[in-house]
Amino acid sequence: MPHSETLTVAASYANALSIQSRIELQFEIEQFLYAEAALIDGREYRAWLDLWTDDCSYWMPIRRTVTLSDIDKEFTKRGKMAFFDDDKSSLTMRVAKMESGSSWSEDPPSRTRHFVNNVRVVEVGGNEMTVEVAFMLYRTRLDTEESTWAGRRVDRIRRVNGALKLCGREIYLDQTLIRATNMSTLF
Amino acid sequence: MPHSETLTVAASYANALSIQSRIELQFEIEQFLYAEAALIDGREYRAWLDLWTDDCSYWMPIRRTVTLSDIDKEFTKRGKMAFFDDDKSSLTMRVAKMESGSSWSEDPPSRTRHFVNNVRVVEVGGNEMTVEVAFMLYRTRLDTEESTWAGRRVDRIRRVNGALKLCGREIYLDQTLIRATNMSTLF
Amino acid sequence: MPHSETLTVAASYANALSIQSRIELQFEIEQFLYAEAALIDGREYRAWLDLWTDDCSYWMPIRRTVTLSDIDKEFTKRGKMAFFDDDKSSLTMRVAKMESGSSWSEDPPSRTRHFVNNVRVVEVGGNEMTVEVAFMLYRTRLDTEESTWAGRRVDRIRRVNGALKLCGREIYLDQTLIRATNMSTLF
Amino acid sequence: MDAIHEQGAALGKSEIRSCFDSDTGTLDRRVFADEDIYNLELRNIFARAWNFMCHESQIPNVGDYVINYIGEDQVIIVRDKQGDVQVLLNTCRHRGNALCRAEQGNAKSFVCSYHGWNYDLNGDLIGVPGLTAYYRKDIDKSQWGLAKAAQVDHFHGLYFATLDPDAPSLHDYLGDVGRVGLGLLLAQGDVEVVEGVQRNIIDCNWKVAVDNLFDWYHVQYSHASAGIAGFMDIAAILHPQNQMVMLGEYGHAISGPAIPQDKQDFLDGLSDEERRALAANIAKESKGPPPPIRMKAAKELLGPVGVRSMGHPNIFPNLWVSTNGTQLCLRLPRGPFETEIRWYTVLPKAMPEDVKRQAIAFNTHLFGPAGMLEQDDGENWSQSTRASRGVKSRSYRHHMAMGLGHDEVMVDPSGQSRIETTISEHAQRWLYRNWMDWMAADSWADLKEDHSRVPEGRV
Amino acid sequence: MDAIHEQGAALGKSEIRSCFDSDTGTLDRRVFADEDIYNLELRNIFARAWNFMCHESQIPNVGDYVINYIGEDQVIIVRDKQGDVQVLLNTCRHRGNALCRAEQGNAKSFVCSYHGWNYDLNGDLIGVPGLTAYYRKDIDKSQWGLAKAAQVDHFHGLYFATLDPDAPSLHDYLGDVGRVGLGLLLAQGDVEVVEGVQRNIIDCNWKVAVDNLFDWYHVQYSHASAGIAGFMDIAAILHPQNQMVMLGEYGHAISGPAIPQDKQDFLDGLSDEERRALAANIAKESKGPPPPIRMKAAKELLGPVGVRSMGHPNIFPNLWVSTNGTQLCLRLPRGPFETEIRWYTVLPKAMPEDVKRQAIAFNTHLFGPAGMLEQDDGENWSQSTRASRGVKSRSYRHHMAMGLGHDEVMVDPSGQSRIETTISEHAQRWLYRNWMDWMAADSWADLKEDHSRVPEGRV
Amino acid sequence: MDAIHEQGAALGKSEIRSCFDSDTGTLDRRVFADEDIYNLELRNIFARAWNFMCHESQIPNVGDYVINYIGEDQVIIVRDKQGDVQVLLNTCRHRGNALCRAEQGNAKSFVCSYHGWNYDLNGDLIGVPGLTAYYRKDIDKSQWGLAKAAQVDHFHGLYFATLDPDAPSLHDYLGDVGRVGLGLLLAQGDVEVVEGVQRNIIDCNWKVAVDNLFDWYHVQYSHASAGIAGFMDIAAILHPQNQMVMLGEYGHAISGPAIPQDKQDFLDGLSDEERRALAANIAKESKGPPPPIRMKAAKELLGPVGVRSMGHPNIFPNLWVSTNGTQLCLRLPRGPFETEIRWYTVLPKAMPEDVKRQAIAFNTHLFGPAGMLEQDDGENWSQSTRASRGVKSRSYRHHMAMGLGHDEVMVDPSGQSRIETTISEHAQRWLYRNWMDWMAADSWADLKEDHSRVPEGRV
Ligand code: FES
Ligand code: FES
Ligand code: FES
Ligand SMILES: [Fe+3]
Ligand SMILES: [Fe+3]
Ligand SMILES: [Fe+3]
Repeated sequence: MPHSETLTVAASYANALSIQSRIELQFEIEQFLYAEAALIDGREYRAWLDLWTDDCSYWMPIRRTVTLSDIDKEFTKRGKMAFFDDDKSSLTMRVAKMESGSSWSEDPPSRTRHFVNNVRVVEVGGNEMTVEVAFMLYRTRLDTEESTWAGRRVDRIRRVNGALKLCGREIYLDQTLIRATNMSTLF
Repeated sequence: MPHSETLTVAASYANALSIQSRIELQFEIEQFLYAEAALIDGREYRAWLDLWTDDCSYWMPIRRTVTLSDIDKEFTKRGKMAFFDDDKSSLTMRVAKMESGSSWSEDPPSRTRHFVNNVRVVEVGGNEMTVEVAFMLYRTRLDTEESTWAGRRVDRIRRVNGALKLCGREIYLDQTLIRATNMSTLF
Repeated sequence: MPHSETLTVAASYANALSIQSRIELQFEIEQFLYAEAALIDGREYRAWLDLWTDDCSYWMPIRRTVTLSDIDKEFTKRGKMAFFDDDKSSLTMRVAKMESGSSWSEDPPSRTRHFVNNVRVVEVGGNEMTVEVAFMLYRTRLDTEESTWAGRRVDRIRRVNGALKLCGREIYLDQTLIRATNMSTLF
Repeated sequence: MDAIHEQGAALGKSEIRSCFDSDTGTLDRRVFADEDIYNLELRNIFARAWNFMCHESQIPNVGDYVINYIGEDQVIIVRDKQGDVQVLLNTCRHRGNALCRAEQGNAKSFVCSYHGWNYDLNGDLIGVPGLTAYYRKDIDKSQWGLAKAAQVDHFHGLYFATLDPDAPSLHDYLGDVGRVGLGLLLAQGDVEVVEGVQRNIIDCNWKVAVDNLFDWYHVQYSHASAGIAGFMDIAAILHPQNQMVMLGEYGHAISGPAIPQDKQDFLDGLSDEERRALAANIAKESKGPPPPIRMKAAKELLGPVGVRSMGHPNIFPNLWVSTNGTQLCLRLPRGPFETEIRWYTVLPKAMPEDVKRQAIAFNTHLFGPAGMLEQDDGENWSQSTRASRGVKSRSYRHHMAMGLGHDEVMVDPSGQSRIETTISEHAQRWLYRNWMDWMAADSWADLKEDHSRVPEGRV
Repeated sequence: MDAIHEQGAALGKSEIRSCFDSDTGTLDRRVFADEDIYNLELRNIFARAWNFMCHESQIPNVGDYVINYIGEDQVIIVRDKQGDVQVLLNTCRHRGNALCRAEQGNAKSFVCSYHGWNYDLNGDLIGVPGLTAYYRKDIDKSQWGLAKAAQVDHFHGLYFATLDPDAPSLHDYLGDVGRVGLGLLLAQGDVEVVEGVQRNIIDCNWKVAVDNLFDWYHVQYSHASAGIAGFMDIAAILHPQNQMVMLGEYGHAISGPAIPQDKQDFLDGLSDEERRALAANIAKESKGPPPPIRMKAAKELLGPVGVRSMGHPNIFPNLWVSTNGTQLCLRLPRGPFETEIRWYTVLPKAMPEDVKRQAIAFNTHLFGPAGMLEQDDGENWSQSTRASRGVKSRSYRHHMAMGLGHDEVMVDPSGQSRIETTISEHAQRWLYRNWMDWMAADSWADLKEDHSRVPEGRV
Repeated sequence: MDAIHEQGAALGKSEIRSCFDSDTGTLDRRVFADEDIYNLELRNIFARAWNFMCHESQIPNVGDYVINYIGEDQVIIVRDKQGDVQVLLNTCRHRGNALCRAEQGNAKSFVCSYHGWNYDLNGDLIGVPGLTAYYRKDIDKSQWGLAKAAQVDHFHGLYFATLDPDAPSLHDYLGDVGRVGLGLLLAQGDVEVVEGVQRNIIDCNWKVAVDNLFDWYHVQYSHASAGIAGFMDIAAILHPQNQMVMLGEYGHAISGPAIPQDKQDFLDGLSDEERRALAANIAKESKGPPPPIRMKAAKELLGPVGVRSMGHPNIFPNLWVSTNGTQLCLRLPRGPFETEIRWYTVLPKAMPEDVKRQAIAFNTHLFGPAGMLEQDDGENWSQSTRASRGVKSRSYRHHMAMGLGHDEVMVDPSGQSRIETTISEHAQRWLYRNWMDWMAADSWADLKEDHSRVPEGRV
């Protein structure tokens, strides 16, 4: 969603709901996203996977350093090359990889910390909503390897028999050139 | 506001309002500040500018490394040299600069991420309130330029016909020697 | 508390309380932890100390880089070596040290910023609760010294005649080899 | 930083010639961890070689440009007003400022953000503010255009450039093996680069990454988890019984699986339609995109031996043709201890959209920092590089003798020669043998004179 | 790190003398990207020159101190008990620990945090714990005081220091041009430094920042956005028809706009009151603070030529007098690839409070990392520095020939000489010519003997 | 990075011999800030010396391993299937990859994550994938086992290793003083390492940290705040009237408080029970853990002089026995400007649980990055190191003359010699004198021949 609409949308949806409901929704979503982050950082990948719907999409396009005149080319589009372009089955493969006992990039495992900030519910429609987050993922490995990834995340959250599930995640990383040996972690 | 009073004030104002109202206010302010951050990170500078009152002040004093015996000299005072000492007209100039088409420091544009943390309403009086925030601003440029600025922010927020506006911002950066080629971004 | 139980516990306790009470509790705890952080960052160590109960424990075990097969050895256990293993009296000593006028490691004082993120109340029992936090502590000193410490914090909070107090803190740092000259700051 | 030999000792040719021992197949670790060797590599290898710049499809229109590197020299590759591709050093002739800071884009001309000197897309200096008023017309614009690569040429749209005017033509530089290597990418007809180059930094020496591309040996162990996870059948891609190595002058090589002669003979009998049908069928069963069964025309391009290759070519020094000819991987030196990795996906224009989408998804998940395979490579490479620095560790030479002395070079009537063998390290040995030639040469003249000839007989 | 010439090759004088070519006005980029050249700069330039320390108003009281640098040597500038200003190396004579870690403050004495050695404000060692018990009185305190700068002196309260006892006096070092340069700051009477020094690190070579201060050419393009945004009228500040350059011995120079002779004659006719009135009027229209119309006394200080200068002086090597004489900018080397920038605002004590506030606000927004102008400089400088490293890029010399051979040095009856011209690069050329003199000299004696004389006639 | 002497100038022995002046007790700061000196230290000191590896209790079971360093060479210390302790370079002989990435653990064998070569716990190469199929059996596994330390030995369970086959035996290397130094840790009987090694990086030269361990002088001032805070009685631990220094061949030394002879005589008269009772009583009053009153057996181990020592031993080059023999501190070089600090707590197995817990808590709060004492050391050390770099600052030699020429070496009938004195710097001088011997020696043969003999008479 283009930022320009951010405020308006937020506003419009604000009118739709009472502040009371919005606060409850905000609380519920924040706690859900915090718990989700804790599962990754706690290396509970299988439990994390269960938070995703079967039709989910998990996508991190490639960002490029471009001039303002080419700003529309800053991110690659759907269907083009990306860093992540996963569905449930490929996410499952990533988790299976980490459980395989021979996933060297994660053994010894990374120490990750997911910071979920500036949580904004920007759209509520039916049983789905769109949530924007400013995230920081801090990772250390071995004695000295240190990586920081920050960016904007757009999550699609769906209510499935009362419980919240993730059905979509778009990860707009700030880095163009990835300053790390790998991205063997989950965002 | 000196920290020493932080708790007391917070407490005293707590008594003034019901927890219900405080929660609603907190929610409203957090969402406002998150949306504001998203506008900068989304490069919607003009829309961001509209969040500021005409009589606003935007100030970042210079911090110095001093001993405890000189701690009162840690920050420069109003009217002395600073990094930012803006009013609405100079903020407008900064935005105009970025829109000018020849603002080389921001073309290619920076990728910024504003983390608005530890939001505390420390004072409520009439239609204005004071909000303290622990912020982190993470910026990347080109392939390898990376800057992190953290500090304490004291925002003055005013309610103008129902809507929230920013009428003041004091940015107390943690760095003394700025470790960056420039600060061409908004805080 | 092992992460695996995180969700379940959170859930179970969720059932115990109305969403209304949970929101109020969340608000109260967040504001308390934010204010606590502000006291450290504002160098109000004495006031900070008052937030701790006399029977408190403040513990940072040593983390080690281990393989998945030795993951149970990642952190040292209680009673073994640690970075911090403090009670009220040793915390008091740390504060007294900083007030001593000859605590060279903190004169000139560090500039610290505590980011309290992903706050999750994971347990409520009687007048005590357990709160998990993803924290980042950013410190600068002199012109160029810069340290970032991130990790998971498990706080025990107790209600004492209406007011919240800290009775326990476990700090699970992400780093194994500490990349800093010292840890003369409070976490 | 660790200095391997005494600080400032000049780097003698004998010292260089001692780095790799062809008889025992062992390599001195200093080649991975020495500032002087690295600086010499920039001068003697990267500044002399033909370096990959881009594919024409990345810059289709006048003014389209991408940024790339020749060693650590940043260059602009741009399509000028004549439609020609120019390779210009990205540094203003006035005070050195970078003309382009974006990594790609479209420009009418290159205006410097410092003083506004304006360069035409072909590098000509066309505008100098204050030419009359300040310079009193006293500057010969023709002498101050952007610096250009000494030679620029392309092979079927794949652009290369060299900074050395004495370098042989691209065609001669590539030789048959280099052309076959690139040919694997072109064997399905005209290609285009898919939007999005994956780029990341691995803290390893660039050669560790390069010799790994020939390394079919590490796949089974390093990437076992990708197999267990069900991403691909690791064992199935190795074909240890049918490996083929082709060695080319100046260090090019191709190593990996090959189509057995009998299977190739069978394929040669099929029409293009029959081949497509076959591929479609196989695709149904297999995971991943359809197998790159080549069309009749491919044999022209690749020759009777090359057409059988399913291996990994390296265009010396640092361009890997990968993923059954659907990806290019460039390894750019960033000091002795860091390498920038770039992944390009290159697909036949004619490829059906749905197949394309499948191939893109597969490539996205295969390599790159988050790839199911590549995420396990980086730390092995960085640890290998790191262990080249310890006072004692660096004294132990790498073992690179797999298959040494056990194989035979076969020469085809067509003149194409190859080694038919199992998984081996012939290509890695060839890489470092040629690396020594390049490093010890004083000039292209010298190198042309004195470089390893493609081996014959026992190897 | 990139080594330009072969590792460890000694840096010969001829090599240094080849860096800048005065005839063609071209500069070898290696001067920006060579570890050896940088280390030699620390020894031959910074350790010999008079370096700016502070203004007396920064340390008004006994015990007041600020930290500054001479090259990379950290020094304490402190007012001692006699009220004299001392410049002391900030390193304990016992085990080298830093005495002061704060960047400014007030001290009764300097007590080392390691073992408690105590130094008087003048550097004398006055306290040694355990002198009797542990040292058995066997230490000659008089020999172990803090190391001091070899010479300390001030020009109207602007303090400078040199580490070289053989350096000429500050007065002779500055010469007429250096004194005029500083004079621009003093021409309005006694000054004081406003609280708050803006400091930031730019990843550029220090000389790139220094030659930029003479660079009136970049303003129109680099800083166009400040004009468009309405911050200032960029075109109006250039005065291309009235530029004047003054060149001084040892590399000092002033370059930029000048008051036309006729306008100056008119001003000379006005009383101080009339001048103030005039300034006030102009201030009304213009944005920014009132123009620095000088009082009668200024002519004494600056001389008939200097009084006309509105340009940018550099006190060699690295002190820029800027913003119409209301700011000082210091460029401190931090390795070949980084520079610490320091901005001081210096205003006449007599300036009315409201005007002061206006000037402070203007200066805050002008330069410094967030300045409307300076934010656009940093990346140009860092990219220029960066492009001095590539094997090929560094082989292209900077063009610095603007106006070369087109102007005339005019000597005033007073003896002050200058070049009246348009925007030019005479001052930059002078900078690098003198840089070579300093770098090639073995000592001050050598430098006094053998340095470029101020040119006469055609330049 | 700052180069002290001219880039690339070979480091002559006379240059090394000039670094420390035993007559005046002054030290050239270059030893802390010179790349070449640092690289030579790795070769001439760390690669030759016996380096501390671990205590047997850290790896009780077969397959238990910990990672440590010899200089910057990473080693695996592992208990093999015979129960012997092996010290193996943590780098695969195939392509150099690290076998272990964890800092501790248990392994059945070491399988390399790159190609799966498999090494037995004793370093033997026992598995090579594709040995037959790819290598055609043509690799002599016996030649490609992991590289081992040249010698491994232990002193009462404290394991050491050297990379130099010509090094003397551990027993001879330690000599009496080294053995007494380690003995202080063992004087209470069998010991074990408590879980958890505190590790952090201090940006100082490793020698600054090492000479500080003898530095009883800094305690009172650097650590004053710990006293004020009530953590410990700083003054009480110094015993300036009863300091004793023991100097050993090859640079070992012990310096610090000693039990006065008369008090020792009294203790010698007590039975072990009486000693324990005494300790318990003292513990009641004092903060901190009970005093390390030694049992009868200690005298055997330490000798009549050593048994009196309560000081700080350094086992050359970098192992400190600390905290009344309950901690070991290792200082690992990480380039000239960084040091990794490791703190081990080592307690007698026989120590009662409650006393143990008390000792562990005390040690946790004492040293380490958050320690009440050590947090004040780091910045002093980093600032001392930093000030060794400035062109001028580095020209001032450190003062290390405390007590020089005022004391007498006394030789005990047992042959143990010591200096009985007050707080002094005899040990620091001994450290740097021996450092020069090591640095100037071409080999162990050379060093054995030509190293400082333990002084006699006046010192
Ligand atoms: S540097 Fe490019 S125009 Fe001056
Ligand atoms: S270093 Fe300053 S007193 Fe010892
Ligand atoms: S590097 Fe260890 S098996 Fe190849
Ligand atoms: Fe691989
Ligand atoms: Fe500028
Ligand atoms: Fe200490």
